Parts: sequence; C-alpha cells; structure tokens
Amino acid sequence: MADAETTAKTKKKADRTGFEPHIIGFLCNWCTYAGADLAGTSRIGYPTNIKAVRVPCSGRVDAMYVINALKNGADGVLVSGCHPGDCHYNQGNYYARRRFMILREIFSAMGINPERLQMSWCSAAEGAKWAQIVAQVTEKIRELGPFEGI
Amino acid sequence: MKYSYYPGCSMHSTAAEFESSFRFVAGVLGMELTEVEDWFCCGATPAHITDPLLGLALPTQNLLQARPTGLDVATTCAACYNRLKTANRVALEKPKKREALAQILGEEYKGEIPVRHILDIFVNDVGVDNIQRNVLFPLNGLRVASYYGCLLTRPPEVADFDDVENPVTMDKIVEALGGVALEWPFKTECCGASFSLSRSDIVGRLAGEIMRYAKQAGAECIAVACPLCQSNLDLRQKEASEYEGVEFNMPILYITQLMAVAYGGGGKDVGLGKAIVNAESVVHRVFGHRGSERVER
Amino acid sequence: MARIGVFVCWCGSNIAGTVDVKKVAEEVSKLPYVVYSTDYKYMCSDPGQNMIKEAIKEHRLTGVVVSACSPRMHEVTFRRTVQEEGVNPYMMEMANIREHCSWVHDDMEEATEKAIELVRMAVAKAVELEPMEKIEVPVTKRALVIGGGIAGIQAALDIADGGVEVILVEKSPSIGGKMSQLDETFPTLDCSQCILTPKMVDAAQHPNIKIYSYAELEELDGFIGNFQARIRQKARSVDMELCNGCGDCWNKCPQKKIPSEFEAGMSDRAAIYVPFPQAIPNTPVIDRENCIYFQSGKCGVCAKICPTGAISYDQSDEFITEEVGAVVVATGYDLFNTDVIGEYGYGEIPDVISGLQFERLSSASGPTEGKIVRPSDGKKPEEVAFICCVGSRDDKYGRPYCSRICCMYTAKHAILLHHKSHGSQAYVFYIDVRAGGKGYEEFLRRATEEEGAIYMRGRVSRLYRDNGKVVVKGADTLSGAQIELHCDMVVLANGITASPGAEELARKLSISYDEYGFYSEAHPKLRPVETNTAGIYLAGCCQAPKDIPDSVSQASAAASKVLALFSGDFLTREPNIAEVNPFTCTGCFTCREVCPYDAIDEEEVTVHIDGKKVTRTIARVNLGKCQGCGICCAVCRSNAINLKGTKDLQIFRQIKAFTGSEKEKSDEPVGSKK
Amino acid sequence: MKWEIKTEDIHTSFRDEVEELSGESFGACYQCGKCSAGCPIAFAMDHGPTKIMRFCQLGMEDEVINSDTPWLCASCQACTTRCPREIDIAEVMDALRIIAKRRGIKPRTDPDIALFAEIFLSNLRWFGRIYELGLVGEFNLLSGRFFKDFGKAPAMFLKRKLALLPSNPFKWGKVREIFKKCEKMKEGEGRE
Ligand SMILES: Cc1cc2nc3c(=O)[nH]c(=O)nc-3n(C[C@H](O)[C@H](O)[C@H](O)COP(=O)(O)OP(=O)(O)OC[C@H]3O[C@@H](n4cnc5c(N)ncnc54)[C@H](O)[C@@H]3O)c2cc1C
Ligand SMILES: Cc1cc2nc3c(=O)[nH]c(=O)nc-3n(C[C@H](O)[C@H](O)[C@H](O)COP(=O)(O)OP(=O)(O)OC[C@H]3O[C@@H](n4cnc5c(N)ncnc54)[C@H](O)[C@@H]3O)c2cc1C
Ligand code: SF4
Ligand code: SF4
Ligand code: SF4
Ligand code: SF4
Ligand code: SF4
Ligand code: SF4
Ligand code: SF4
Ligand code: SF4
Repeated sequence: MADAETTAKTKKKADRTGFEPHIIGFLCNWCTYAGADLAGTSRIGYPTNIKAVRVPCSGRVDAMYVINALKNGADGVLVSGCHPGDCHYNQGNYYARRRFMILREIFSAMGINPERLQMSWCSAAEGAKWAQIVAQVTEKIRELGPFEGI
Repeated sequence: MKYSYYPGCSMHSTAAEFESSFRFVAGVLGMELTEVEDWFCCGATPAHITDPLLGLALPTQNLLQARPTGLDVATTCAACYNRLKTANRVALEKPKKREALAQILGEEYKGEIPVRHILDIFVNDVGVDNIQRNVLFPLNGLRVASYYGCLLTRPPEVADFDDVENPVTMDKIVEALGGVALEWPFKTECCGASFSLSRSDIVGRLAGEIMRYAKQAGAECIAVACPLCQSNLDLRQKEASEYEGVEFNMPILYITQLMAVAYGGGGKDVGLGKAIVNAESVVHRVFGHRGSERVER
Repeated sequence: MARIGVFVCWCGSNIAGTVDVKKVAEEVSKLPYVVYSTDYKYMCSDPGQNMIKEAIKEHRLTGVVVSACSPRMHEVTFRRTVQEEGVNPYMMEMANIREHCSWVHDDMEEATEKAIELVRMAVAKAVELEPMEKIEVPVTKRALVIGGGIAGIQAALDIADGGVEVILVEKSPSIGGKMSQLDETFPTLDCSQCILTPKMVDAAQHPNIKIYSYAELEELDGFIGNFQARIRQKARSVDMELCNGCGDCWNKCPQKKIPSEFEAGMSDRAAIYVPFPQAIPNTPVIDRENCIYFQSGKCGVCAKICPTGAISYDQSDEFITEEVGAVVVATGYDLFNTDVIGEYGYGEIPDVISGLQFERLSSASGPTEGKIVRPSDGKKPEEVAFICCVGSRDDKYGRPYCSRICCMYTAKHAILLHHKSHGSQAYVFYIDVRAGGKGYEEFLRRATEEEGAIYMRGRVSRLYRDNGKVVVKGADTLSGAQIELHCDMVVLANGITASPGAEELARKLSISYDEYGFYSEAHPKLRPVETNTAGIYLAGCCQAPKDIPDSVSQASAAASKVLALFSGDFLTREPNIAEVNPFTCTGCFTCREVCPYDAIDEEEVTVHIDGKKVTRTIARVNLGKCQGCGICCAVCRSNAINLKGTKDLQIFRQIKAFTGSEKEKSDEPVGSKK
Repeated sequence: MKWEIKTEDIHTSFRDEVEELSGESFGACYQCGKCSAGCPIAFAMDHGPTKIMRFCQLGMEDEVINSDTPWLCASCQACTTRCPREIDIAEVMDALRIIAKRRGIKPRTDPDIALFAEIFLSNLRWFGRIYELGLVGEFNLLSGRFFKDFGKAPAMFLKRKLALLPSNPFKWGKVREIFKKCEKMKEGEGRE
C-alpha cells in the first residue's frame, strides 16, 4: 500500500517526462470491480494508467479482447477476477486462468513479451490490494516500454 | 515358473533351514530359481537408519545385478523384501533420488524389476490348488498361528500383496496343507527383531505378547516367513517366557518347513533340528510314528 | 443514428474537486454521436434526474451516459430515470469517474484526462447498446421434495403450509430418515421418535402433500418454474388401497432372517415388511431379492394369509410425471463404512459396534428394548470405549473433513450409557471435541462433569480380542501416555458420507457436488440453500454433514426460497443472458461444456443451404437457467454466442475508444447500423 | 523434560532440516496420537512418537536430539501405516537418527543400538554379506556385554546355524565403492 501511494505521489505527471503506458483492465463485476470501488471509497491512491472495462466474470474475457487491445494501441492488459474458488459463477476464473496461460504462451511464440498480459486475483474487500496491483502492473509495463506492435 | 532368487544373508547362515526347505518346496512346485549373481547384503535396517542413500544404493545395486535375467526377483526375508521394494518405489516415484543413485552406481535403475515375496508367489503364481495337490502327508489339523511380522505388509503402498492389518496368504497355505489356520490378533505386531541383540528386554516383552496370543488361540506352533522373525522368536523365547511368567515352548517354523514336511521332504531338506525350541515334537504330534521316521530319513 | 447525451456529475466536490468536470463535458461533446453534454452538481438528486429527462425530450436522445459514481451505486437509479422518459432502461451506461478516478487520483490534470477517457469508452459502448426487456417466465406453483428425512419432511410441511402443493419422493418404504432410528437427541435428550413421529403424521395427512414412498426420481426436465419430474414408483407388491396394515403377512412370512436396515443389522426382518412400527405409510413392501416366491416361485404365504387380498405379486414399476416449479433436494447421508479400517476389526469383533447400532441398542423401541448389552453374549458392558473421528478427518480413507455430529452424539452416547447401564464406565477417545452449537459445550460438560465419562485425547490405533474383551490400544496425548484398555464393548463414531447414489441424482438434476459427493451450494456464505441450477434448493445432510437443528433450519430456509419464488405468477429476471446466433452456431457444444449452470440446450433448426433443406442441431440458451456469466462466449470459436449487455462489439468499441483510435467527430462514424 | 517453552527454544530451522531430510511435513500432523497408540516400543521410549512429532513441529531440537525414541524405533512402520495424515513417521525417525549423528550425539540411554548398526555396516563393508558370528562376537566385545549371547552360541553352532566363516561374494569391490561414494555425497552435503 505504501508502495502504491508513493508511486502515485512521486510519479506526478509534472515530474515525469518519460513514457506513460496505456493499460486496459478487464475487471470482473463481483470482485475486482468492487475492490476497485472500495479503493475509491477508502481514498487509496494509485496511478492513472489503467482504465477499467467491467465484465460479468473474468471468464468472459475473450482472447480476442486482449489481442484487440494490443492491436489498438494498448501497451498492456490486465485481467482481474475473484480469487480461485471464490468465483461468483463457480469456475469462471479457472477458465480465465487457463486462457491466460495459453495466451501468454502464444504471445511468446509471436514474439510479444508475455508480461504485457497480467492477471491478478482481487476480491471486493481488497481495495488496498487493488491499488497495489495497479501500481505494480503499471510499473511492469512501464519497464517494458511502449508496445510497438509486431 | 522361473525366478531370480535373492536369498539375503541369513539364508546362508542362521536361516539355513529356510533356504533348504524353500529350495525343496520350490522343486516340488516346479519353480526354477537362479540366484542373483554376486548378490550382497541389502543393508537391512542399519543401512537406511544411518544413511538413507546407502540404504537405497545397496538394494538397488542388487536389483541391477538381477536385471540381465529379466525375471521377477523372489525373496524370502521380509526385511530384504521391504528394502528391495522400497528401492523400486523410490526408483519409480522419486526422480531426484533416482538420479543420485545413478551417480553412485554408474547405472540408472528405473524400478522395472518386480520384487516378490515367496508367499505372494506361492499363493498367486503357484496357486492354492497346486499347493494342495502336492501334499503327501496332510498336516492332520495342526493348529498353526501364522505370523507375518511387521515388514511384510507395511507400509501397504510398498508391500501390497495382502491385507495390511489382517493378512491371510500364509493362512491359505496352512489350510491347503491340511492344517488349521488360527484367527489371532498379533499376526503383524512387531517382534522387535532389530533389538534381538541389543535390547533383549524389549524383545522379551514383544515376543512374549505374541507368544501369549498364539497360545491363547490354541497354537501348536507359529509359522513364519522371515529369518529375522524366526531367529528372534526362537532365540528369545526364554526372555519371552520370563516376561510372561509361563514356559511357552512354542516351536517357530518356517512356512516352507511345514510345506516340506507335507510334501515328504527329508530331514535335511526340512531342517527341523535346527530350531532351538524343539520343533520335531510338532511333527511327531501330527504324524505319530510315521512322522518321526520321515524326519529321521 | 444513435443520439447520445452525456451527463457529468460533480458529486459536490467529490468529483469536481479533482476532475475538471466542465472540461470533460466539453471534450466529450466532440465525440461521434454525442448530441448533448452537460454537467451538474448532483446528478442523482431530483433536479439532476429531471435534467436528464428534459434533455431526452429536447434532444431526442436514444442513449444516455451518466458520468458519475460507480454503477454499483446508481445504475438502477438512472435506468429508472431514462425509462420514465420512455427510453429503454438498458440504453443507459455509466462512466465511473468517482470511485475509479477522482477519489484515487489527486493530480487534477491527470484525473481529468482519465475521466475523459472513461467517458469516451462509455459513449462508445452506449452507441452499441440495444434495448432489452426483462425476462418473464411463468411458474408452476408446485414443489418437489426429494428425500423424506427430517429435512425433507420439514421443507414439505413449510411449503405446504404456505398453500403450495408438494410432491414428496422417498426412496425407502417409509419416510423418517435417519432420525427415526435415533434414541434420544442431543443437546436436550428429547426422544427422537416422540418429536419426529407427529411430523411424519402431519406430512401424511396434510392436504397439500402427496407422498410417493418407495419411489425415486427418474428424470428431471425443464428449468426454474417449469420442471417436469418423472418419478419411478417401485413395485411394492402390495396394493396401498387395499392393505390395512394388519401385519399378518410379515408375521407369517417364512423368510425372516434378513438383517433389518432400520435396526442397523441388530435384528432381523421378514421379506415382506414395514421398516418400523410407526412407518408412514404403514403399508408393507416385498423385498423381492429375498422373497422365496420371487426367487423360486414357491411360497405365496402372504397372499394366502392377507385378509384384504392386498398382495399383488405382478405389480410392476410405474412412472408418473409431475409438473413442478421448484425442487428441494433432501437426500441426507450415509454412514462411513468402517469395514475398511482393518485395525478396528469392525465386522470381525462382535462387540465393536457402530454409533447407529448404539442408538438402536439404547432405544426403547430397539432390539433390546433399550437395555444396553453387548452383542456377543448379551451381558451388561462395564467398560465401554467410544472412538471418535472414525473415517473422518482421515486422509488415509480419503475423508479429510470433519463429520460435525459425531463428537456430540458420542457425548450423548456416554451420557446414555451412564443413564441406562448403571455402573458402566465410558471412555471417550477423541482428537478435538467439536461442540460449537447452542447448548453443546454445556452438554459436553454434562458428560464429563456430571456423568463422569473419561475423555482421552488420542486416536486409537488398534482393537483386538483378548479373552472375551476388546483390547483398545490408544494414547492420551495430554499426558503423553500409551493406553491399553480392556473393554467390554467399543462404539465407533462413524463419520458421515454422501448418501448412496448422490452423484447419480446430481447428474439427473444437473447440480454440482464436491469431491465427496455432497451437493454444492451456490455460494458458501451467501447462498447456502441454493444450487447453481436455478429453482433447485438444498436441505439437510445432502449438502454437508449437520445435526438436526441445522437440517431443519436449512429445510425451512429452502421452503421460504420456494415460497418466495412462487409469490408471483411470473419470474422476472435481468435480461443480460447469453444468446445464440443460429446462423453461425456450428453445434460444437463447447459452450455447454463450460457453462456452470447447464444452461445450454439443444435445438433443431432447419436452414436452406444451396437450396437444400438441412436440419441441424445447434445450441440454445435456456432463459430459465442462464446466469449471464459469459464464459460460453469466450470459448465459442465461431463467435456464435454472445452475452447481451456485454457483447463482443460493445467491448471492442470500448477498447478502441480507450486507445484513442476513435476520438474525434471527424472520424468515420462507427456503428454503421445506426 | 522441560516444562517451559520460550522463544529461544523454538528453532524453525531445525524443523526445516528434518523436513528436508525426511521429505515429510510437520504441519500435517494434528497430534492425534495414533502413532504412539500403536507403537510397539512406546513403552520403552522416553517420549512416544506423537510427542517427537510435536517437538519437531516446534523445532525443539534439544528435546528431539537427546531423546532415545529415534534409536529405539524398530522401523516396524505401524505408525506410518496408520497415520491419518499419511505422514511417514518411521522415515522421520530415520532422519532424526541421522541428524543426531551429524551433531555427534550418541543415544543417551542405549549406545549399543547405534553400535550395533555401526558394526553391522562395517561387517557389510568388509565382507559384502553379513557374517553373523563375527557380528555377535564383535558386538559383545565392543558393547562390553561379554558372554551375553554366548550362552546361545554353542547351541547355534551345534545346530549349524551360525556360519563360521564369512562367505565372500565376488563383487565385494562394488560394495566398498558404494560405501565410499555415499560418504562422499554426504560430505558434499555437509559442506553446503
Ligand atoms: C448415530 C447418530 C446419532 C445422531 N444423533 C443426533 C442427535 O442426537 N441430535 C441431532 O441433532 N442429530 C443427530 N444425528 C444427526 C441426524 O441424524 C441428522 O442430522 C439428520 O438425520 C439429517 O436429516 P436429513 O433429512 O438431512 O437426512 P436423512 O435422515 O438421511 O434423510 C434422508 C432421506 O432421503 C432418502 N433418500 C436418499 N436418497 C434418496 C433418493 N435418491 N431419492 C429419494 N429419497 C432418497 C433417504 O431414504 C432418507 O429417508 C445423529 C446421527 C447419527 C449417525
Ligand atoms: C472477528 C470476527 C471474525 C469473523 N469472521 C468470520 C468469517 O470469516 N466468516 C464467517 O462466516 N463469519 C465470521 N464472523 C461471524 C460473522 O460476523 C457473523 O456470523 C455475522 O456477522 C452475523 O450476522 P448477523 O446479521 O446475525 O449479526 P450482526 O452482524 O451483529 O448484525 C446485527 C445488526 O442488528 C443491529 N441491531 C442490534 N440490535 C438492534 C436493535 N435493537 N434494533 C435495531 N437494530 C439492532 C446491529 O446494529 C447490527 O447492524 C466473524 C466474527 C468476528 C467477531
Ligand atoms: S450520482 Fe453518484 S456521483 Fe453523482 S451525486 Fe449522486 S452519488 Fe454522487
Ligand atoms: S396382511 Fe394384507 S392387509 Fe395385512 S398388512 Fe399384510 S398386505 Fe396389508
Ligand atoms: S411370498 Fe415372499 S414375502 Fe410372501 S410370505 Fe413368502 S417369502 Fe414372505
Ligand atoms: S464431529 Fe468430532 S468426532 Fe466427528 S469428525 Fe468432527 S471432530 Fe471427529
Ligand atoms: S454457440 Fe458456439 S460453442 Fe456453442 S454450440 Fe454453437 S458454435 Fe459451439
Ligand atoms: S452466459 Fe454463463 S450461464 Fe449463460 S449460457 Fe453462457 S455460460 Fe451458461
Ligand atoms: S499418527 Fe500422524 S497425525 Fe497422528 S500424531 Fe502421529 S504423526 Fe501426527
Ligand atoms: S516405526 Fe518406530 S515409531 Fe513407528 S510404530 Fe514402529 S517402532 Fe514405533
């Protein structure tokens, strides 16, 4: 959490000149989206780079969404859902996880750094964790630099 | 029925009568035995309690030496059986250890050689029917407590040829020979053989309880299938009797000796004279006169 | 063409303090399809909502984007707002610029930039929104209860009292379940039969309850509100109408040596029998496996003796189909089979008995009329050992879970032993005593303090016979000692397992179950009586081991769910469910494999291909079952299945909008279909 | 026996060491006592196997290392066979003996047990097979328990149960090689 705050504060736009990654986050409605809401209600700061798309379940996230995002200029993609075993729809996040693994392999094969695709588990009660995830994922993608396409 | 035979140290010394009776019985039942070439001691308990790797390296090397024959390895001693089986399990399930062993032995062993105890072979390969068919002198209702000891069935994942808590293989053989297999609770209780020399006080108690329950069940003798059990229960019967406060005088026979008797084996094959607690009396009781003649022969 | 209005909220200073709302409104006004945009202090207030309504009228808006707080907060509010002005409520989209933006960022410039992006994404989606209607399904107001133990009986009674007809299907010849076999019950020691039998009678006499005993569910079709249950009425070989329960048949039947299930094998029954005297219905059945007539064609004594001519050897199984709107599953449990634990010698040592056998020994209606004696010689046992966790909390036997009731019933057994067999001593071997219920700890203390049961903390390693006694090799881990007791009798507290056939039934119902065969609830905390299949509810031990109070609570909860479901003539559900495109679906049914709710049905469609008529089987989403998770959509290779409200196209537009590929009005307008 | 446990008595590193060597995890043990209940030797031990498992959980090195339990364990595997958490307790006992040896600790109550193992192995190393007369003789000599079993020996000679000379297998060189390599491996371990 401290991480997240310092990242948010020290990386003010005014102080930064370098690359700001565009990251799209697919958040499951029941856990992570609500967790992100909680981060808001608790006023826990984090970087602005990730923009959320609300989906009913992480299992809804089609591989094409991820590829589409990168094709259309995103530098990284985050898929986040309920913790394993907690899925609102029982197994959706397992499918998501499996798809995530396969996609990362495909990325490697295509010459895309698999780290551009990130996945996390974050529950509705984990506002602080969400802030941390955003900070970490942003940092990670920042390190990778802009996605130049393939 | 061909087998590669791993006798283990005792078979050539303390358990000479196990060896001779087993060889005789094997002949009768048509089992062909090829002794593992240049076999050596499996290390028994002392090796694996001192250095687990050594405890695995010794049996594994023996199995490697048995490999060229391509036959199942038959063994008589429960301790050897346990060690050889454990070596197999490690070779199959623990790749890290398998590699370390390959480094020591200079050859990789993948657990491909089945290790069988002779009880398993008797009942599952030879078959109870065959065992029965060869009987010349039925045991005439001899009341036998089969004692399997602790290592033959444990742990079940390693041993797996009979029920771990209430094994019956030996009982089936006894019944086939015309004896009465007794239901008794101490079939698999440990007799403390590993303390036979160092802590005879412990052995006295353990053997004493075993003997008491055998006696309670009405046993005329205890049948065993392991040299360590035999020598321990036989040798330490004095301590056992002292502990329990009764004179047991319980003959401890190898199951193969009972088989040899029933198959008409000669005195040398059966080797009844080798026990410390008089075992010949059992045969006399069963066959009366004729029996004693047979044993003399 | 879509005409979108955007409303940017200040939320007082909550948003406006960090986000330049005016700038947001101005920037987004430049987006394609946006015909109006504005900002206001409190969008959710009455004036705010009126503003939206006015704008809809004035600018003929087809869609609305409210850029404010989280949709989890006010989505419903604004949907209602637009609906009131005649716009389909699902044409409203929210952009979360409060929780996801103003509250978590403090740099005005950055936050404003992000807010614009978020609104841009919302607008892109709004352009692709489609009107949707809530789903209404008619309901058949009748319920099916499967299993007639205490849980099933309670559920049936509660539903019936709510004025709804109930079909109660019980597989054994009588209802009553395990509770009918118990003696007194913890923690109050009231007599099980005294409290159960009146309920059984109530169920039998209730005008709204129809009982099929000796019957099983064969098949369940349909979905919530509209199930068709096919029930197999097994042949009783006795005509229920004619039989008056006189008992002549079972008294005269020559085949009397069949171990009685009800008495847990402690006494025998005849081939024609009622399980116990208070059975409901009190009509016997012929156990054909054991009947001489059915096995060899001889005998026929019962038919000769029956005064009413009720015996009917040529009866065969019958099938009945019942229409129901909801199902309560209450199939209970079975006891762990202790035979497999070799070291305990159950089945070999006669004086080693199960907990249920102890109940029968102790019950006044049992084989010994309540006298506690040992099975081997009928003598009073002096020393009795009770062993807890037998087949529970034991990985060796694949059951790591706690069976939850055995600690308590063992404490009860210890008390009953001391009550009924004076001078006997109970020794209880336990690992932990789990006494979490109301009055349970006090009950346990009664066993140890008042009754003097000796508790020893250790698992028993072995039991064996010695001179008519059972030797118990145990340990007391608290003192560190090994223990060897010579006991007269040993009672094993068998753990609880799923009832036989649980998995088969689950497949018929398409509900899920855990690795042990217990049925899975829809959510472990918040939906403990529902299954994943809408309209099917759980009660009692079929879901997990529980005691009677918990079984009854769950049964009443399930009943209230059923009654709530039946409170209207239609079920109303959110419309965001999956939808199959019949032209592109290839009928691969990958979607069915992943659907957690079994919501994919098959459908035959006839299409014309090259002038030829072709009939194909494709997927169809079951309106009653689909919960809108979208998992199916992500796996469909032909993109033939889509989730309403979160369609692929809607998401793609959002993605494009986010990355800025669709920023200015000058861009080619997207969504050409508008 | 210590009646007080303080922070400094708890050594998780010791627990880890035993876990590493035995391949068993102490977290799994819920102290049910079944291992002690069925152990045939428990009556002679200072702590039953259950307590040894507890001490290992807590990393109470002194208690474990100085206990005679591991030395008295007969490797009968009753505990391993019946443990409801499927822990190989007998394997843990092996590991404890080895660790005790690493620390140079001799079994407190009965050094003879270790001695027996030692003599057995040296016999094996020399002769490849166990030379039982030598074993008994050497044991008696070194343990100071003269004549303990000599009462039995003449009877056994007469019955030709004890072979008088060791029988040498051909590949005894292989045996020594195995011993040496195992020792080397162990040293390597020690250095790490
Ligand atoms: C020895 C013992 C003592 C106990 N003592 C107490 C106590 O003192 N106090 C207490 O609170 N609890 C006690 N319990 C627990 C109590 O028995 C249960 O909580 C209670 O019986 C659970 O009721 P149920 O209706 O869920 O299951 P059950 O009683 O098992 O009823 C299930 C019914 O469903 C039927 N059925 C099963 N499968 C099908 C199918 N496929 N189709 C149709 N019907 C089917 C069965 O035949 C049965 O009639 C004890 C349990 C035991 C074993
Ligand atoms: C530290 C802790 C951790 C826990 N962890 C878990 C867990 O991980 N999992 C789990 O399942 N359970 C957990 N629980 C238990 C859980 O908190 C309770 O089971 C649950 O909250 C009970 O809900 P309730 O509605 O019955 O009671 P409460 O949550 O107490 O709600 C009662 C409400 O009634 C109001 N109220 C009281 N009196 C009146 C009155 N006279 N008039 C009007 N209103 C009134 C109170 O203000 C309160 O809002 C935990 C409990 C604690 C203490
Ligand atoms: S709509 Fe939401 S953001 Fe706007 S005033 Fe209401 S609560 Fe605040
Ligand atoms: S004799 Fe006839 S009437 Fe009487 S109980 Fe039997 S079937 Fe029913
Ligand atoms: S026909 Fe069957 S049920 Fe009837 S009396 Fe004969 S055996 Fe009993
Ligand atoms: S309720 Fe008690 S006896 Fe039953 S499994 Fe749980 S802890 Fe063991
Ligand atoms: S909707 Fe898709 S996944 Fe389902 S059957 Fe049709 S083509 Fe297959
Ligand atoms: S959206 Fe979910 S519930 Fe509906 S059909 Fe698809 S997978 Fe099944
Ligand atoms: S039997 Fe297993 S779980 Fe029980 S105390 Fe022993 S090691 Fe622990
Ligand atoms: S293996 Fe050792 S600790 Fe386990 S029961 Fe046997 S003697 Fe006791």
